Amino acid sequence: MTTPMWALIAVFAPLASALLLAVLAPIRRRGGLAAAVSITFALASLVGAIFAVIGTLHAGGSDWTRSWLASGGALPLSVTFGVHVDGVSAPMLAVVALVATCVQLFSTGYLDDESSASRGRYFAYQSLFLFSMQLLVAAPNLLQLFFGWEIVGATSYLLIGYWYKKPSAARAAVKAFWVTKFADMGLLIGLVALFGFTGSFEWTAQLAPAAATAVTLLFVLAVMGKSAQFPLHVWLPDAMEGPTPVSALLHAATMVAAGVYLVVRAQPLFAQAPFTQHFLAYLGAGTALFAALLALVQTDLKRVLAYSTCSQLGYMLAALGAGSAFAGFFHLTTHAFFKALLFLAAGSVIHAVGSNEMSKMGGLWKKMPLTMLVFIAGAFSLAGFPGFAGFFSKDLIIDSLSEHHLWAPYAALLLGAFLTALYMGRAILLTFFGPHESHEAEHAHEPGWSMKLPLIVLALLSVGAGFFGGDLWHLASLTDYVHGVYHFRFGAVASVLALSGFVVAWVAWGKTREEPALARSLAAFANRAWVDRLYVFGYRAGLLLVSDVAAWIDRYIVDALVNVVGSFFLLGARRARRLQTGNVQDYLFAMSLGAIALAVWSIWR
Amino acid sequence: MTFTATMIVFALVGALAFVGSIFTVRSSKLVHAVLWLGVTLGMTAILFVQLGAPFLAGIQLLLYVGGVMTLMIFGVLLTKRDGDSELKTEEPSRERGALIALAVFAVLAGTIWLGRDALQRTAVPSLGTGWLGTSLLTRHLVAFEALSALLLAAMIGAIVIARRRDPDQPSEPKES
Amino acid sequence: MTHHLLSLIVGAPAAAALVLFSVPATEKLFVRIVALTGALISLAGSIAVLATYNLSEGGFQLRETYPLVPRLNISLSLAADGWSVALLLLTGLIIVAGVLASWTLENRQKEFFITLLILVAGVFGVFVAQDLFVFFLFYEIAVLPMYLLIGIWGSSHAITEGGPFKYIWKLFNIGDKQYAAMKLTLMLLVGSALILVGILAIYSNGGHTFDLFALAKAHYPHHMQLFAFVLLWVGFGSLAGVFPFHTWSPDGHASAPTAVSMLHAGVLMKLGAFGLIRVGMILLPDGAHFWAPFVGTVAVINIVYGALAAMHQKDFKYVVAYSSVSHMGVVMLGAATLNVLAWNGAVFQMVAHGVMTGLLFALVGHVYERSHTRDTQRMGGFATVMPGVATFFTIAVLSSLGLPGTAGFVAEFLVFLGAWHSAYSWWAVAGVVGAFVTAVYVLTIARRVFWGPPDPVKQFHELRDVRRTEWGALWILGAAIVVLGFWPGLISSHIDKATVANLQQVNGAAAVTLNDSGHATRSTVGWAKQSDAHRVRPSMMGSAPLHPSYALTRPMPAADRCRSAPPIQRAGSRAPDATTATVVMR
Amino acid sequence: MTLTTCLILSAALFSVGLYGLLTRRHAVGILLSIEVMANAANLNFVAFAHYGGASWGQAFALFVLGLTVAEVAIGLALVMLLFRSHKDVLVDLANAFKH
Repeated sequence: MTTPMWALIAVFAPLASALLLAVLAPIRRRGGLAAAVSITFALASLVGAIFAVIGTLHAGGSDWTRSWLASGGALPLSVTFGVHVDGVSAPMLAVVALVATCVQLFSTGYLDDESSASRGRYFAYQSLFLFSMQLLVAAPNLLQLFFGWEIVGATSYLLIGYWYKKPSAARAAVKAFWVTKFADMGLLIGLVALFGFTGSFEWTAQLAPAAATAVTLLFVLAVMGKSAQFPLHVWLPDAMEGPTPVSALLHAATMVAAGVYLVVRAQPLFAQAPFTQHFLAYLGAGTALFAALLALVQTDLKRVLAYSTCSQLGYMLAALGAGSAFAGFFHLTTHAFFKALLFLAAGSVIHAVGSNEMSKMGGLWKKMPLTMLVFIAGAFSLAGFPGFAGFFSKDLIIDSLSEHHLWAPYAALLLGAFLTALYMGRAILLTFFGPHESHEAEHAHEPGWSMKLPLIVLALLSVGAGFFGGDLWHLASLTDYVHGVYHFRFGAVASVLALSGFVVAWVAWGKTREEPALARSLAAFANRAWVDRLYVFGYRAGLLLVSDVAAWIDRYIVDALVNVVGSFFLLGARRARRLQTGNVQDYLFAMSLGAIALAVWSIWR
Repeated sequence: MTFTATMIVFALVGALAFVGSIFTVRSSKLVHAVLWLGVTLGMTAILFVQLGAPFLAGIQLLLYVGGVMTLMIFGVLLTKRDGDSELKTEEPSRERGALIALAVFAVLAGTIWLGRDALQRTAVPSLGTGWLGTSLLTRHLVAFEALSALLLAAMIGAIVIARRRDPDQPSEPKES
Repeated sequence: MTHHLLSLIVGAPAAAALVLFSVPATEKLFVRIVALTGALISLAGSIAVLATYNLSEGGFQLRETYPLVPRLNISLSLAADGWSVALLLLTGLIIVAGVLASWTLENRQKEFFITLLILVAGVFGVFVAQDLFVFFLFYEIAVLPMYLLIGIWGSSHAITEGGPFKYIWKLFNIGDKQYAAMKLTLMLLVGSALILVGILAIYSNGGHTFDLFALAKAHYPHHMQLFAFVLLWVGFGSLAGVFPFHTWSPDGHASAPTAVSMLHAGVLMKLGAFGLIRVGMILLPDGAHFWAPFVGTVAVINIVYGALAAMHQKDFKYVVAYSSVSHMGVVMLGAATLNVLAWNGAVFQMVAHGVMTGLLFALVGHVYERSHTRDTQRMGGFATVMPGVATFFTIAVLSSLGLPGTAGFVAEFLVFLGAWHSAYSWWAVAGVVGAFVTAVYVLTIARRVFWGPPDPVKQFHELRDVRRTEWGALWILGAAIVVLGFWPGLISSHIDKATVANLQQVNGAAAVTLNDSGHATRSTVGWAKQSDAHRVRPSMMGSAPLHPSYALTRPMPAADRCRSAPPIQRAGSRAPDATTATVVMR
Repeated sequence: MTLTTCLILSAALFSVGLYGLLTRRHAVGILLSIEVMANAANLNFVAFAHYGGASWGQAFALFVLGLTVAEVAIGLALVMLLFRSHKDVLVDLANAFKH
């Protein structure tokens, strides 16, 4: 088996599972069987991905492509599909497959209240998601990437709307699709333009500077949507209406990271556009700070994590903006582990308590010690506690910004690091410590093994993955845009800030569950609603109004013309009808006249 | 131009035919009109003889004067209404009819007048009844057979149309 | 057998209709089976055509010619090229699905199937006719039965407007099936009349023959082309739903019975676009080039305006009907762009939209049949009671918004790629925006009807999901959407073959010269010339020249996408005297 | 007696028949007028056969005679029908097309 073959298994095993579940209703309707099928194929995908990584380590990158769509003539188009295995895609395949497997396993426990038919539906969606994500990751060109990009968007829509009987879930699903689809217009136009300029969909294409800036800025629009960057981040908090494992997989670990992955992948293009890179750095840093502030004032545990995801994606994009593709990519992988872990742990809590609100939790450390431990491990990793995985990758990002003298984003990210520790400290304290705030919290208990096992696996990775940075570097440097050597410097400032964040959190929420005055005023200011309202206003006053006008014009102007013409003939006919007396001799008279006229004309013409 | 006997006969017979036709279309009593039609048809038969078609003249007398006229008289008598009580319809305009008739005549006569040079022909000897019979059964056989089929169809059709409806069956709704 | 494949396809539905004439209407099952058999034979024939078409050879194949009126050079001449292959397949799929979807029709089913099958025979005929007269004949056969189908089997339960405009609705009987049928028939017949004039103009200027092949070789006077093209555009455009001649379409599709909506929106509207390309553009290249900017702009209006109008609709069927107007805009945009990619996209969109809208109408019809309402505001949570319908609706909706992995994406993407290469790149941008608007309204409608909580009135709790044969219809169309989305090569290579040949006809006829800097200019008059000479793209976007368009006869460096090939370096390949501005080629 | 005079006579008869056709109200009267017209046509045929050498003229006249007979049969049947439904035979009663 060659490396691309393993990668093909990684990509297409989930597709097989999705097809099986979609077509064979008997399997799908038996929820447990569906879960088994889905997890088996996810494991196959994981195995394929691991072998692809090993193959890449030994033999470097390789490809397997086939023609997908071609057209001839004077405008040749030749699109291929297949897998492109290199130091970036292979580890990413493995990360995605690993997290997905964990999440699917977790889901079997999490969703045990659901009817088996709807669980079957869930796992069909999950398999489809995994397939499309792997398709995106392994894409040999930007078009296939876009292909996967859009299907993950659609599966995200399906999974957010999984509990469609909840109106909020149905609405959130549509909202997520709208926002990302709006952003995807950028990617679509960008691709069309890229083809217009180069005749291909390669990320290695060479463009004129202006064209490169235009195309990459269009890509950035899509990235902003998919990776939930300000001001297109509004869908992500709402997406928490989906089941928590979905949030863990799609809206934290993998799908939202697709935007970052796109920028990593298209690094050769972005490198040609310095303006875009600067924009990206400021955008990422701004979002990192902004979302961290918002995370601080949430009362919903999942929303804390959602805003934290926005914030961390901002870190990655800032690093990419600084031109350090590896830092962003590294953080992408570690973030996938610890954020999935945090979400799953949160899911375990929510499963036990039956509510997302932190005000209903509290004191859970006695009831769910394992969950608490892994949650704290994830939080430390996220906050960049020295030695944990996030510490390594985040330091690399902050370093890369200082290297490139982007001081404003640098400062924002440092402040963000402090805030991260602060809000995670708050979340830990409010959730696991203090008194029980509800009846359910009093009777909470640890979940079963199907949920514990993924937690433990991910916790181990969240703690230890940082030490493999050098290996990842080794892999990633197989691509042509990761240069230099991996050097790790202990980021003292960031560490101190992170630690002080936890200390401040302890001071603020250690004894009381009351919000400090500062946080309350922040909440009042930064409540996400105002951005949302702006969009709602734009939708109602913009799109809906225009649509009403268009429909009105269609019915009462364009169509009215038709009706008026029709009526004209109808009325005319009503008059002309009087000519028809019904009397044979009148007709004869007319006939004779006609015959005479014809005869006269034919004789004397 | 000398007046021969043929010409005189022609003029007389033609005038009679014309007069007959006028009365056919103008006489207020239909029975009279039928009789006048008989006069017209009879005069035409004489003209046929003059034009070398004696067989046709015979047929004309037999078929028309004998058959058709009888039928017509039956028709007139059978449809005699119970007095002219309800004259709810308008009389067709005589002037309009006359105008059209005159116009048609003018056109026809004008055409004939324009083509009078081409019409300067001498009579050819008749080919005879035997020839006519032969040609009917050879050259015009298809048309002849079609005509016979037509006559049969007309006969059946006339019977079907004029047949009195079965009193059991409801007659079709009379609506206007 | 292959010698008569095309006449088999065209003849099978007609023969089935003939058989149905002699079947008593009380034998319901037999009637259905005969209708289905006719449809299935056509589908099988279409698949056989796909399989037997020799792709390496290209051109028109499976030719059959039977003299019809020798004195006027009219012959029943059938042949299939790549486009026909794709469109025959589409029609086959839709008619089979349509028969299955009307399996349980109660009212005069026999007569319904007879009319439907005659109509579909006409559709098949148009796609393979090689004689202009026969083409028109089939076209009319396809258009006329609509009047009966809508007038007799249609529905009049449109959600009418309230408020001050209620009066207008009443005055014209808008929403009534008679109104819809009459409007549709009259508008399309007026269109047909214009087409007839156009066809006669072509006939008399093209050497008094109806043979399309010979007509394509003929040379037509320039001004005649400009004039006749407009006639054909209006005529065929009426059927294709081109703004502003589209207004029959929402009313007609909304009032038509399920199978008819499927067939009409799915296939018949394509006849318009197909006719415009095959007769209008290929025979009258000057006219096509001259009017292309106008046609394309109107098409863009169609896309955006149709989508916006659809967004406003409260009536379920009207939403889908307006979406057809919008999607046909994509076809027309592709047609107007006059290059390989866009034409490929246009034909692909014909197929994609046909399948997708067929599926949508099947589902909408099913929902209407069960719930007896078309008011989306009264519906809600139907996914609970009819999960199958909801699933397939979602698939169709995703195709409609151009999601990759569905047929809709391939088509729209090709059209946008092509449109970017025209002189009017903003067409592509507007098209993308239209696709976004589509996403907004289709998702709204999907959420309003299918997702969300079940309705509180409990009026719709007893509705049933699709059953038995209806599954067949849904699976056929749903699978076609996904298969074509993942494997467009199934038909795209056929389409491409025909497109390249046809486009050569269009662009070869108009004089193309290369100027010194290597850019093509076209020596046609009017808008086209102006646009070539004066439309200059500012250097902001591309100091690298654009990808050469079709107009360039110079062979393109093969853009082979194997990974080892170096990326195409265009920045250095500029002609020495090219200024910073690049002439945009059409 | 020449071809021209024959034709003129025939035209006159025809016109008179037409006049009757346009002015008669009674259905049988209309039939009579038609007979006059057919007769005029026959006269033409025979005249041409006699002068022009159109040898088929007489055969044609024969056919016209046959046709007329058929027409009279059908026409009278219709008249009977009309009479039965309207109790009268004025043709302007039979104007169902108008309504």
